[in-house]
Amino acid sequence: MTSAIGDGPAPLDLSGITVRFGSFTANDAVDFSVGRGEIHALLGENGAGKTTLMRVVAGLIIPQEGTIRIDGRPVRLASPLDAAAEGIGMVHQHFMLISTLTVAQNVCVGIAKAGRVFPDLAKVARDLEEIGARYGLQVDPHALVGSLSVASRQRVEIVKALYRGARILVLDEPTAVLAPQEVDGLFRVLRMLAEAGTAIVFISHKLGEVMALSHRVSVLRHGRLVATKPTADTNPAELARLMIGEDLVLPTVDGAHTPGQVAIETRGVSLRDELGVTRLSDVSLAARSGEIVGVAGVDGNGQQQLAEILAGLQAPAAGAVIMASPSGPVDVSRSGPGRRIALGLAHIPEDRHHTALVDMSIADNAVLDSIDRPPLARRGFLAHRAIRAFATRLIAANDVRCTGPEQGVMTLSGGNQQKVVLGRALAHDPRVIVAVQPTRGLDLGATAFVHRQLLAEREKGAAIVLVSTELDEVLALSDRIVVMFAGRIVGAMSRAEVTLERLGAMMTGQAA
Amino acid sequence: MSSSEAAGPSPSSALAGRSEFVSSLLAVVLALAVGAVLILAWGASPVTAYAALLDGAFGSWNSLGETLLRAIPLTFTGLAIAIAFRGGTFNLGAEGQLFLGATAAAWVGLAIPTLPAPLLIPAMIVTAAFVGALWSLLAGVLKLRFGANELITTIMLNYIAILFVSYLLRGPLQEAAGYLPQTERLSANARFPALIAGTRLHLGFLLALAAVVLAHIALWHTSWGFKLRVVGLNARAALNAGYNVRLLTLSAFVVSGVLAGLAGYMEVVGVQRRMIENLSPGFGYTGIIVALLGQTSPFGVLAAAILFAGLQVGGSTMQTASGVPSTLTTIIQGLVVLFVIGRGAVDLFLARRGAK
Amino acid sequence: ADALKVAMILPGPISDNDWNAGGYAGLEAAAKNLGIDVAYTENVTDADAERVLRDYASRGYGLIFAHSFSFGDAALAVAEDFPDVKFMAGTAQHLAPNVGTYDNPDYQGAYLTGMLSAGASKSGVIGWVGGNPAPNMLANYHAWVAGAQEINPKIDVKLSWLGSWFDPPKAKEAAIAQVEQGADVLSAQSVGVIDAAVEKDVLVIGAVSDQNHLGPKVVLTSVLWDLGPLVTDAAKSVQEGKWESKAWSYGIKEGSIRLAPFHGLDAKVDPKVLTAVDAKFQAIKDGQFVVPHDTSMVK
Amino acid sequence: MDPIAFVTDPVMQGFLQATTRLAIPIMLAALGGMFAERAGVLNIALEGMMLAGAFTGFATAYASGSLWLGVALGMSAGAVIGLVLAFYTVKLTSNQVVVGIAINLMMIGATSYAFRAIFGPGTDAPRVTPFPPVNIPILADIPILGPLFFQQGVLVYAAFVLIPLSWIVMSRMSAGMAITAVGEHPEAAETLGISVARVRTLCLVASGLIAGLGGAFLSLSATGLFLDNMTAGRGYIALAILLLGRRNPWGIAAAAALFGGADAFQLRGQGFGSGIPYQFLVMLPYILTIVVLIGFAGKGRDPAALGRPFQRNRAE
Ligand SMILES: Nc1ncnc2c1ncn2[C@@H]1O[C@H](COP(=O)(O)OP(=O)(O)OP(=O)(O)O)[C@@H](O)[C@H]1O
Ligand SMILES: Nc1ncnc2c1ncn2[C@@H]1O[C@H](COP(=O)(O)OP(=O)(O)OP(=O)(O)O)[C@@H](O)[C@H]1O
Ligand SMILES: [Mg+2]
Ligand SMILES: [Mg+2]
Repeated sequence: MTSAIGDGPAPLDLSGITVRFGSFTANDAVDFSVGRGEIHALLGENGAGKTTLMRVVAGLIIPQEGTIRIDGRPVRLASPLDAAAEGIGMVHQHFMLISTLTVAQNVCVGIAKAGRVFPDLAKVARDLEEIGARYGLQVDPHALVGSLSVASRQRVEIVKALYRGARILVLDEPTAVLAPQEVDGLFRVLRMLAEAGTAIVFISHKLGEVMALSHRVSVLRHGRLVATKPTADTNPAELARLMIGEDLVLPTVDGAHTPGQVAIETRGVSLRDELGVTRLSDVSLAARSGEIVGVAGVDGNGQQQLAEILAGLQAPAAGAVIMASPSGPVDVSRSGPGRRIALGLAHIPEDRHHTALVDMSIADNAVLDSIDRPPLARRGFLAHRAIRAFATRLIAANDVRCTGPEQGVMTLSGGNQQKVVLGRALAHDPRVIVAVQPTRGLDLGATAFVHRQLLAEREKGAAIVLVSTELDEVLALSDRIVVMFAGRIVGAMSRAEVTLERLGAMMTGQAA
Repeated sequence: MSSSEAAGPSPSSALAGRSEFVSSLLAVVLALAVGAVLILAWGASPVTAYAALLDGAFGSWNSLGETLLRAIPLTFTGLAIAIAFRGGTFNLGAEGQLFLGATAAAWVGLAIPTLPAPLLIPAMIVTAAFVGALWSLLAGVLKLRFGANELITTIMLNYIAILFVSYLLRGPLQEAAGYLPQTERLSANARFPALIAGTRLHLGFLLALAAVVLAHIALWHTSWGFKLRVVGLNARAALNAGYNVRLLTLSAFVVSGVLAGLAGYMEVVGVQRRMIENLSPGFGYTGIIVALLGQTSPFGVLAAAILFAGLQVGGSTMQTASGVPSTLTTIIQGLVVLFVIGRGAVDLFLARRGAK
Repeated sequence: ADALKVAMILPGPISDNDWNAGGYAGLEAAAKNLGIDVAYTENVTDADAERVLRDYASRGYGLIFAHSFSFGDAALAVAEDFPDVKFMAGTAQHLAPNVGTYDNPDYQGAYLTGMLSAGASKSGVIGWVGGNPAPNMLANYHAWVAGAQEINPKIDVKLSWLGSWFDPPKAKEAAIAQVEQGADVLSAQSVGVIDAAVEKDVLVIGAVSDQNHLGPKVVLTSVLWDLGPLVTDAAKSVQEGKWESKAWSYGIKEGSIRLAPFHGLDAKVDPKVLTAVDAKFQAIKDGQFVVPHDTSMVK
Repeated sequence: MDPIAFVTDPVMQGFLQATTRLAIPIMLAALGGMFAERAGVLNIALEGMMLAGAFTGFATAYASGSLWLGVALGMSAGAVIGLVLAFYTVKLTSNQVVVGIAINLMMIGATSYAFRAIFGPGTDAPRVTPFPPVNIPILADIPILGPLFFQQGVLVYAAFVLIPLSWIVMSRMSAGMAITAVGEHPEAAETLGISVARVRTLCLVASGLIAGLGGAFLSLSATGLFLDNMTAGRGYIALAILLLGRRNPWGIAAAAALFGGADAFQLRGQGFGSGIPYQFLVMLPYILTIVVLIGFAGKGRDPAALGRPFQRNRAE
């Protein structure tokens, strides 16, 4: 495949890039280049420095050392405008779109291409349609971005980069939010772009994708470049070893399935959002003690809402949520998280910063949902020593890398933050666990830890609802799998019945 | 997300810093330096003026008494706003709550004037607290039930409360002589005894100190305070942790209203001895600054209240002694706050120098 | 003893063209007349009054004016602790051995301008705009109405309160509203009213100082208030040890209240009314007529 | 007098005119606030900006004899406050509410101090002749609309022009898109090549210019004089108007008209001798604001980054 790479100086060539945040070195003398028409994959654990390196390319970070060459010319990229002028476009890990503007406005804001003062949006729309036709990237230029699906937003991001004249396209974990078919669609687009001469940097944690798509692959570890190889000359095992420096086996569920009583269930639950859009309709789902029910689906098909209804963050418009209790099943539809926690529910939310963590110390976060329980508090007064002891145990049990329980939780890395959330959720022997994207963005080591913990809880008899858009994760851990599409459960199958094709078809609404 | 949430009660970032005390002191010094330039521009001597200011604020038992007297309502309103802030709400309504609480207290004091002090005083305190809380709760209910931003409603409710009090003082509650917009004078058993003989400082100061200690304990040593702070920092995480967020938010409004109502009570029994139309020269608004300067921590509030009281009390002495308009102290108060917040500029400057 | 020093504390800014300006002018006049040291503090809130009074008393000021109806309690309280200092409390109700009271008897002048207003009004509607219903404001209003009714018993009087002392844009709007409701002569008790009269071309009565320069074609006259004689006399009596606690009322009789010149606008008033006003002025001066003093709230 | 007076009830006509006059300063301040909030900065300092505009405008006009120079410098004074606010909220990322309140406190003192320093502690307040009402030919004679819109001082016309102008800026121009981007998603704006700091600073300057105009309106058009604290809380009311108008120029104009109308109505209501204590009439606009806020709340949406300081992610 390397034949696709063009001749002449590389469109993008980085040498000796060093970025330091205070005393921490995020990129340490990294050399990296992409050829014309080349797809170059960038791999690395969480925090390895991939995003940082690409932010340098996008003009968002000025490195302390190193040279950037575009087509062989040394350049200084002091701002995103400089980068855009050099033909660099970036699709960020978190989308950089303004949801209250239309697609056309989003692509032309900040640049003068459609008019410096009064942008000609009709002309922008025509240009977008042309780009869409050429690469199969159809988007409605007049749609508000806020009303688009995740996959469409990603198309908008790519179209935006192309509209702004990108010859060098950087995509940071673009597949994390896509269904298999959508991933295929994206790959088609990327291959087409590469054939047209675009230089592409592709960041992913998924080795399969890297193997399938890229011409070359580079691996970063702790900010250093550890290898750059033609993809054809390597294999997933070697790449994994390069990334984490050791062989790693992800745990999977044993398959011996002895479920107990139903611990939590929804009956005919539906929900509308504040705009009146139906997000869930007639969802019935039950999880029994000792089983993991995987909820698969493309992001935005109601899994998030279902999880919030299970956790009590939202009340259903219709239907009921039932939890088991020592005195028989109770309807908890109208009660909030407090009552459910009392009945043994633990929630590992998708967005830990917004839903799980508070800008306080690790200790405070560790006791967040149990602060009223003795010995943490007595007669309404806090027992600081008990809280500290509890937190110290949690830190030890979950291998949270920190300076101590007094450290601010927001200064931890994402993986360690997730360990605090997980440790807290599992600390009180939950009978029901609702885990949403528990490993999103985590590296292989941290992912393995989380998976082991969930499996251990299953052994102890917890009923686990695992919502994930990572099919590998759902497949590895679930006793049963349900698939959601457009707010409905469109299919349910046991471990044995699953095939990737069937799953993919259900996730895109093509079959039931 | 409501804008007030966005405005981010993030006390740590608002005025954070390690050597807070030292740099706050520096900010005061800087503000005074700018004030000195303005005094010179006026044609007076900064030395004389500031000597008078210091003397007027802390120079004698009487000055000290006056400063601490002034600090009483500022401490209560400062605490009121600090607690609301900790709970994630911006209570700009302390002024109106103060007026209503004060009026209610005066009404009780006048309705049952013969009740012995040990019964009458608590009855007045409870009424002031209750009415202040009710008015504050109204803003809370408007927020939770209708999503009406409390930053706006509390300001509107201030106007309404103060006009309503004006009506009462010219109508049903007016003194029998029917002459001035004020109530009858309170009987002696409704008042507070003096704390330092020969000064106006009264028992209320001890109650203010008690309120500071109680607020500190409540915020940092009770599970209510813990949860309140969690709600203030991240309401969604609080909800997810099983807290009754609505109730906690309402409790922040209530406690805030109680404290603001007490501020009004203190002025009625300790200073005016009756309810008057212009009871407060903006204690509710100054309380906002006191709360934030005190980093929304109770002891910080106390220190900021005393600082501001000293500036205000000393400021008028400065005018009487040197002719410099006391509005200069308003400028200095504003500058103190701006310089305290502006400490970040120094760090920024040093960081840039260091990077070169 | 040392030379007498006189101080005054005022509730608002001395630039208000009104009550506070009048007090300040009186103080300055006394300073000039007697060559004594004076000092003042403006914008004193009720919460601060007692402290500022105490401050002056402890600084050796022998005579202190508490220039607000709402400073009465404060003056009484401080006076208890400083028996040798004399206090003058503006429109206070209660006196003490060292606390006297004084007022602005501009209601006496208001009676006269009420007569003039009714005499100059063609529509039979006149308007009065004030900040808040303080006692002196009410006295002024009632006397003005009484004077107007003496000329025209059927006179229709519009009254507006602003709910605040200093909000000129709003005062102007209130006055304009009255003009639109038919008023063609206004009494300006708040800054901004005269501007409305200029804009709407209706007559207006000024207050405290001659405000004709603010609207040469519309300010018919102003009720002048000169606190100078009172402050001077009070200070002199303290110097001479003859000061007594009483209600010091310096009105028309004492030359403290007068009407400003008409600046030629008297042509707009019925000559018979002008004569009647002159006669009334004389009668008040001679003590033959006592202007009713009514501070009740207007229903 | 006006020939239309015979066909249109003059009281009604006066009410409409007064509505406009009372609404304008608040509307201008709210319009200024709009630019700040749409860019994600909560501008509590509107009151201080207005006060600066009122004072500087007056002092300049008095000294120079030119009302227009007064307006220009009054607006500039507001802009300077906008810069101070920008320094704190953009550069130092301080809490936006705290800085705003501190600025307001300081401006009350500073304008009153400067007034005394410049004009002395005299008793006769200095004055200037304010902008007179100018009737727009033909248009002024239209019933209802004439008095409402076309028989006003020039600054009123300036305010009228600012509404469609602001609307065009926000919805048709690239500047408006950039402001929206910065207020909704500053990180994204930064990747698009928009400097969040520059946009926010410029918006705060614009905010100050317009709020300063609102202040200058009070001293140079509404009255022709300056008094301590003469804005009397209008900057805070503007915050409410801004919210009621959903941060949209037309909405702001409508909300300000509603408030001005309520105020004009209560001032007239007193004249009718209704027997209602005047305090309750004076309350009317505030009560109305709350009632409307309740009716509207939840339907409007705040800019996602409102009140959130933005720190550029740069390696030092
Ligand atoms: N602004 C910053 N200030 C300080 N440290 C930072 C900053 N941005 C990133 N880092 C640190 O730099 C390291 C590299 O971060 P980067 O985002 O490049 O990782 P990544 O390889 O993209 O990880 P992931 O796979 O989780 O996206 C991280 O450890 C992070 O702690
Ligand atoms: N602005 C910052 N200042 C200081 N440290 C930062 C900053 N931003 C990030 N970090 C550091 O970055 C680390 C977290 O990095 P990062 O957010 O890339 O983690 P992550 O694993 O990618 O998590 P996520 O899944 O949330 O993206 C922490 O160690 C934190 O200390
Ligand atoms: Mg990354
Ligand atoms: Mg990451």
